[in-house]
Amino acid sequence: MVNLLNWATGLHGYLFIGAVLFVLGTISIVSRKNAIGILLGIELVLNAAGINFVAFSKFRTGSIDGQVVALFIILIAAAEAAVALAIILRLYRLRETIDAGEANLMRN
Amino acid sequence: MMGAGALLRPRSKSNIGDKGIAYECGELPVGSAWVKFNIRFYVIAIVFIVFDVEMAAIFPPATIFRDAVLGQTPGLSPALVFLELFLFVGLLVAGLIYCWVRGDLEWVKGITGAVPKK
Amino acid sequence: MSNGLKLVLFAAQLLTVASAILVALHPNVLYASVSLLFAFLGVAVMFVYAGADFIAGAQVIVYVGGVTILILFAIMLTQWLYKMNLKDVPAKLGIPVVIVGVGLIPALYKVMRELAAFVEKNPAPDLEKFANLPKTGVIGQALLSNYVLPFEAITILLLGALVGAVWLARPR
Amino acid sequence: MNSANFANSLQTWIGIGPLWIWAIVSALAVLFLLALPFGGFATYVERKIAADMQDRVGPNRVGPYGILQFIADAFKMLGKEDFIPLGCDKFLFNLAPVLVVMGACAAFAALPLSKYLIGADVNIGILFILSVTTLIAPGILLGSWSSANKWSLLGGLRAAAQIVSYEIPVALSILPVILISGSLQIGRMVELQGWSWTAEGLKQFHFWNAFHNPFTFISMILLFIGGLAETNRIPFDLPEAESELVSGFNTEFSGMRFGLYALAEFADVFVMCAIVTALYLGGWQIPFLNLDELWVTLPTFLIALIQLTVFLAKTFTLVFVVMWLRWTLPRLRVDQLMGLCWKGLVPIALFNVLGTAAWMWIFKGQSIAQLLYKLVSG
Repeated sequence: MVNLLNWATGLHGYLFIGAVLFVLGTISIVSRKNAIGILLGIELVLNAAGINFVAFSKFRTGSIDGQVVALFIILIAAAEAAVALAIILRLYRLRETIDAGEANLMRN
Repeated sequence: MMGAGALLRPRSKSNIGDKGIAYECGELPVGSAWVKFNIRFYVIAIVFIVFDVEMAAIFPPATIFRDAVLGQTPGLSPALVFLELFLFVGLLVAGLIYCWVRGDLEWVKGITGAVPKK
Repeated sequence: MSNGLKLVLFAAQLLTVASAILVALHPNVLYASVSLLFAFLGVAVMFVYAGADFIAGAQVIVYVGGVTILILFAIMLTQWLYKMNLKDVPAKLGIPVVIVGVGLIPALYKVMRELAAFVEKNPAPDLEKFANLPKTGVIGQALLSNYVLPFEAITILLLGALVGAVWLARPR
Repeated sequence: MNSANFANSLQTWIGIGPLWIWAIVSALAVLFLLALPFGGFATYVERKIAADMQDRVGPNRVGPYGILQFIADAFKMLGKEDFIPLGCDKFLFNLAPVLVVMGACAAFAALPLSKYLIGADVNIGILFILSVTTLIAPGILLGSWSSANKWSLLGGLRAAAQIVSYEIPVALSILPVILISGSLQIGRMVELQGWSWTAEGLKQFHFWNAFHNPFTFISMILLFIGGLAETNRIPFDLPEAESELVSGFNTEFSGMRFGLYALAEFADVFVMCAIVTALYLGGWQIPFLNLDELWVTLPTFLIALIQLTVFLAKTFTLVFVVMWLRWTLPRLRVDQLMGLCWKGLVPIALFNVLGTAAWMWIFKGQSIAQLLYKLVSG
């Protein structure tokens, strides 16, 4: 039990969680049809990247750079969410759907 | 607290007759409860999130302003931090003015004026 | 760090993974976004334990207070497309992707383990001192020295995002 | 996360047991000794003040002057049927009040009750409070959505839009204090607002932040207005406007779940008033008196007690003002509400931030009080 705790709270644990979040986010992006669901997946992936940056800043470099990049990730993720949701709203009003597969206006 | 309540309260059978129906001033509810709502809520939320993010970004530079002014941080001039704050406020004001002029902050379009001209 | 504190972190990690699984696989979009909220909270706790106190605060303010609200608004605005149960039908690729994705985790883990072993052999000299430092001021100084240009670029990007998003969302 | 907190002092006093047990104990202590009694007692005070203003008697049956009314109310809430209306989303219906209470009560952990009495003086203190209180908005939104009622949904949407909008002026009005004190740690912010009668001591103390410079005074008023709106109090109580929306987002909630909502609202009012007190009105500092400069050295517990009293007196005065306003001001319209936030408070708050920064730069961080003292003493 103590071994498991030490493993999980060390660098391994952080990287593992990061990898799992990344994979789950990717699954969500690919497997969902709802555009909002895809956005949820993107947020998970960005969080996974943030975890890795913060973990390496704590366990490896001991400098602030990793955390600054994590802050940038948070800022950009929020801006991206705002724009993405605005696009979804536009899609909803134009086509009465938020199914990502039906957003094919450019193809026709 | 929910647990304490579960122990104390008398058992009773829920949802007999009309009891479970949503309360809408005594009338029976008409249609779905999940109505389509004003899109304004959404626009306000978008404006909010950008401001919120800028807020999170300005907290770290704001904390070092005092030390810079008192000259306790070598190599960091207060002018730089002030310029940073000024840029931050300037960008927020620019965004705010844009939304204001284009009428995105109006709740009811056409009544309070400031309707964008096409 | 005492074992009790480690236990709290471990619980937060379990919460994060469990919520992330729900986010990826729950058919109801509303429930997926609620569990996303808990995943954000779990990640914030992990940040606190990694000595990133300010990042954790920013994470909660921006994600829980901002992004989640925006997503909930979006779901509530468009819910009538999905009837009452908000069921999201998985795309055609759904199930194969899940299988491939779960199969990917061991491969990722192997790479990661080698990396972590390398890192633990070569840690930086004063990790302990760094971990206990209050980070907000340090981040502030970094933002005003090494990272001035990216920081300004991101501020302008945010302004652009505001203008663009509002233009897209404006009712007309 | 570091520095003095309940858990550490408990552990050193008692001498045994791992730290995390004491962390849990202290968290529970904050919740049960502070948040719950205040939430309950505030309902009594609110009714009593309301009665006084309307020339009625108010609660007067349970105990002397009806003072035990809130305990009776608590037991009534506990004894009520655990009722979930038809068509509800059961999971979210149960989750929502918990989220709201969590957001309101977790903030108590970082309130500086005295120099020696603070749940956790974390070095991101004010950011911690800002971030845990953001849990309230999703909680209200989910609760209103899950109760399958049109009025609830409308009330919840209004509440969420209002709370998130007013978060901007609140955060912007906190920014001047961060500029002045150069830290996010609340204990440090309060410490700097002290006073000293020696020129040497006055170099670090600059008296209450509200009187630091003209801009901070305006900021304090903005913070108070924003706090009123964040807690859905009159004149910003549109989400629960009973003449329009039955009871707003908590229409379908009954029994203990409604109790949790009410508790969270009062706890939130306390937190907002405590933030205004700690950030702008000197927290536990007594005006023009420095307890360390007395001719006798007071024991620590006495200092803690005096400071606690001062802090609570200031906070309760603000809470009284909040309840007073309820019977003074009419409710705003929804477009006025958003207009006030985005076209009134936000520009003024931005102006205040720049103004405070300019003042800091010109006067090398000195407050009006420090400058006056220098002028008088030559």
